[in-house]
Amino acid sequence: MNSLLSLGSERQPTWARKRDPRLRVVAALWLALVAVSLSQPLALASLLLLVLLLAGLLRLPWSLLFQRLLAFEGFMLVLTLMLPFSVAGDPLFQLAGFSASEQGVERALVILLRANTVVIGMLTLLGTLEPEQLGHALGRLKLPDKLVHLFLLSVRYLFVLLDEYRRLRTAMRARAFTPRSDRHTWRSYGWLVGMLLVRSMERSQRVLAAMKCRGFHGRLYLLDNNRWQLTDSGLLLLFILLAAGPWLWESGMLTALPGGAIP
Amino acid sequence: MAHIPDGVLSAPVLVGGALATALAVGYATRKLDYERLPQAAVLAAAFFVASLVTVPVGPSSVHLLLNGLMGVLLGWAAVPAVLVALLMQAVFFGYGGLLVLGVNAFNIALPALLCGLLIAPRLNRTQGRNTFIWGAIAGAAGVAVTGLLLCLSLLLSSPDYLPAGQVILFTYLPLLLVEAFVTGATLQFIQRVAPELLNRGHL
Amino acid sequence: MTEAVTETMTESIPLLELREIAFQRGNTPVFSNVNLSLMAGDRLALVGGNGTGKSTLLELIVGLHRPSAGSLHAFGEHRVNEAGFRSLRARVGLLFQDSDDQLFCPTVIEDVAFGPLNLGHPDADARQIALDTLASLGLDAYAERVTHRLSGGEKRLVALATVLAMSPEILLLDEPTNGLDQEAEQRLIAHLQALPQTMILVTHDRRLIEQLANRAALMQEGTLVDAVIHSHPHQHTHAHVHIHPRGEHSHRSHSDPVPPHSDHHLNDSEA
Amino acid sequence: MTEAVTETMTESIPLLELREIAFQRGNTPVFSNVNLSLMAGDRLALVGGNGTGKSTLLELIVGLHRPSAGSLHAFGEHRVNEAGFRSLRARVGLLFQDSDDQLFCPTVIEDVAFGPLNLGHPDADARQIALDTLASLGLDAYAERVTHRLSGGEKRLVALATVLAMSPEILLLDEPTNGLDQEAEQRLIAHLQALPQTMILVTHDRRLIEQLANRAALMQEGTLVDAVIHSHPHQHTHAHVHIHPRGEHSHRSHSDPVPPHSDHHLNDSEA
Repeated sequence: MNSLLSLGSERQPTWARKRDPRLRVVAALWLALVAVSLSQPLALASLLLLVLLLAGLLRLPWSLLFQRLLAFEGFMLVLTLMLPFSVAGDPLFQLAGFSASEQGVERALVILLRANTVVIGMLTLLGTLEPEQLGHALGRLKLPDKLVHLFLLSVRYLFVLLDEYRRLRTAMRARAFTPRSDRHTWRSYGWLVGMLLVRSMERSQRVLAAMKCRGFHGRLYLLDNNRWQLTDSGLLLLFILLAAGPWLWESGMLTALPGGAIP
Repeated sequence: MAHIPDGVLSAPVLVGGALATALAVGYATRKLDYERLPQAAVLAAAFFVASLVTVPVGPSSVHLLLNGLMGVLLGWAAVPAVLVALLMQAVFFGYGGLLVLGVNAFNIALPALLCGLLIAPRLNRTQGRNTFIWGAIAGAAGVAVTGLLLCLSLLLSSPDYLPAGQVILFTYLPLLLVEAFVTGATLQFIQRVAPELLNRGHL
Repeated sequence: MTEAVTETMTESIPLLELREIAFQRGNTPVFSNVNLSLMAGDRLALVGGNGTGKSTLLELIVGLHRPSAGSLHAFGEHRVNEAGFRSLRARVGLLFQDSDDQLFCPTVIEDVAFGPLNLGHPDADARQIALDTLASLGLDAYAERVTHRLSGGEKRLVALATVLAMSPEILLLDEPTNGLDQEAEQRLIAHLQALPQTMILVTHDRRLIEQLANRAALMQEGTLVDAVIHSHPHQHTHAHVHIHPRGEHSHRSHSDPVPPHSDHHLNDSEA
Repeated sequence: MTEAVTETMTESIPLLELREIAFQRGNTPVFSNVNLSLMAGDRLALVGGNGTGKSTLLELIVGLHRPSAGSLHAFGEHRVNEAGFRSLRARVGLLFQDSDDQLFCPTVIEDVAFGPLNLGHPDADARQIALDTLASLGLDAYAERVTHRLSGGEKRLVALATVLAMSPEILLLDEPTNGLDQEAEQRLIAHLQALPQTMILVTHDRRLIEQLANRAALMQEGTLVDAVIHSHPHQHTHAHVHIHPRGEHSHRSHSDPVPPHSDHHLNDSEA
């Protein structure tokens, strides 16, 4: 059940687990920035390769990754399938009377590569964290305090509510409930959601009472063991440089360096 | 289908969405005091769980969005709650992306907020069938406005997305139907079981 | 010493038959080699320590989990897949340990009608079935009550009604008296005694077994052992706590053959 | 017959005193005319049926509800408003029935340090207090664990640690052993026995009362009745169920003074 969220933090090598989670947040943001600013398929492909290598290094469970990607590719398919036909340019092939352009195919390919690079990178770097670690990292990165605690409290009760939801669903199944495309099903789901919300509201009142019992007076705290170490700085620098490689190459700076001649 | 991945939208749209969301979240969190934090957090978690429900409709099935319901119950607090839920969905499920988080949050939170400001006050005074109807309107409006905003984000980025946007908007129709029905039933449930939940002058 | 071994022995085929059933959660084996034949009229008490998988076995019988080995036959049919279990669930009713897991509708009548609606009864019929079921449990007055606001004891009875409304032939009861006070417990037991259904009850409540069961099985060391149930008066010695209002205790003598236990509100079932 | 009535009688003023307290939920009266004096060293068992308002009374003592009548004095001061109760909450620790309500922080150490931080301890001190408290309960290894991954028994002990970290003088325990398996229950009881605090415990668990309480009060018919608790070995006669694997029963004789109860897995503690 817990694997619903975290993508196997236990499987990671020790050196990776010991890193400050802030490292991953910053790395993921950098990766997304680079990916979005690239526009050549080859440069993007090399960035994607780097991300896949990283996923292997962090022992991301491939089956889980593919499961996650499946849900994501539906949207990508709708988005990119049309592009070859809606982007004007040199005709490449014809389909049912519509002509696909070379530029359109390239745009679709670029978007597919970008989106997959960011998503796989995000799942690799952040999805393998415990949600609590991510919350701590966001707090240490000076995100607004209330937002960070809202995130942490949500994560905390997510698991409690998920259990409640699963038990209710099991009981519905035991009473011969089979979801269909009809009013009875939809109304039952509406009530199920309503019951979850009513119980959640009552729980939140008990949580607030528990907070007050322990002297709560409008402040929440973060206590974590995260220490930014030299290794973190080193790894971050390495990752920034590696990820910047495809971008430097695309903008022509990489070839410019050794030869000194700008084409 | 409400989550746009990274790499699709243009830079101005990304920056615009991020700015709008940051402003709205900033205002909403200032309104939300620490005493209300557990309530907003637990409800955000409940919405996250509810969004895992797969509802059959015709030959396929949809995941609930529930932003209309969220707005009605949480008001302004729905804005940070949506952001938190989207962050969890992005990082752990791979829905959407990182840089695009602001746009996605805006597309889902704005309709929630509209429902909270325009429909919630009416629900205070309704009963029975009318609660269902107003709930259904909130559910449908949440989905419809999100769909339109999503298409707008695509079109503002590039006019080439027009056909894709039309297809996506079309896939929103079954969700809109189910969401209206489910939200209506949920609000009717709450109105009968815990009406004090609808009386949210405090949020 | 009067020892009455109660065993139901009929020649007919069993309603339910588990053969060499095994189950594991993840990689942890919960139980294995479980064999069980349930005959019509059986009221089987399923006992055993915490965490031995008794509740899991009930859930497995209605197909909420799949066994890792073995076969399950019910009403003469081998049940393997979701379709097979779906038709089975209409005939085997499971009462959950926590009624809050089972009840999710706004009012009692809607909760009780949920099962019949799932079985395909039209709205009006389902409503009538629900009303009749409530009446049979003396809950007529509860039909329009908001389920969520009922007390623990009332919720348990309503949960029983939701199961009975589906006219099951077998009832699976998971700790039915758990969390109930003495009064609510006695009321529930009285209703259960009056029911004609074949039953499996998972419980630690000695009084419930005494008053309801006619067979027993013991979950022990990862498997189900057939057991004998016999009820007889006997004497034993143990440290015991009495709580009663101050001043009352002096009026009673503990040399009475049966000391007044009922006044301390700490009977076994509540503990 | 050995009857040892255990009562603590000290001349000092009570730590906690409720005078003619009444409470109503909406328009429904829950209890009234509740009088209670808690002296240092008392371990009061609060018993009574479901829904009689025992938990509510605990919540009222720490000011989570306000009484509709009567007065509450604690540590020599009359407590009326939020300010009064806020200072009281630092000295009276309430252990909630559901540990998930009480543990709202991401990690164990943050949860245990939350109270000390609110009492104004700097981060490092609060962390040290939390670590010491965890160590005193044998939970050293849990400090950096993520709360939601703990088992039910672990959560209950951590919840106890969060309360103890504030060094309360009185502990209010709401069904502390509820939902725990036997092993976790024994572990919790052992820790509670070792604590010096004055306690009020709401429970149905006979073993907990036997091993912990030295006073009792009974919530009955809408008010609190002072009660006497006495523990003594005694004999009584009642119908009894034995369950043991088939074939074994013939080897034993029930004329033994103490029949082999342990084999039937139906001892009182589990019930």
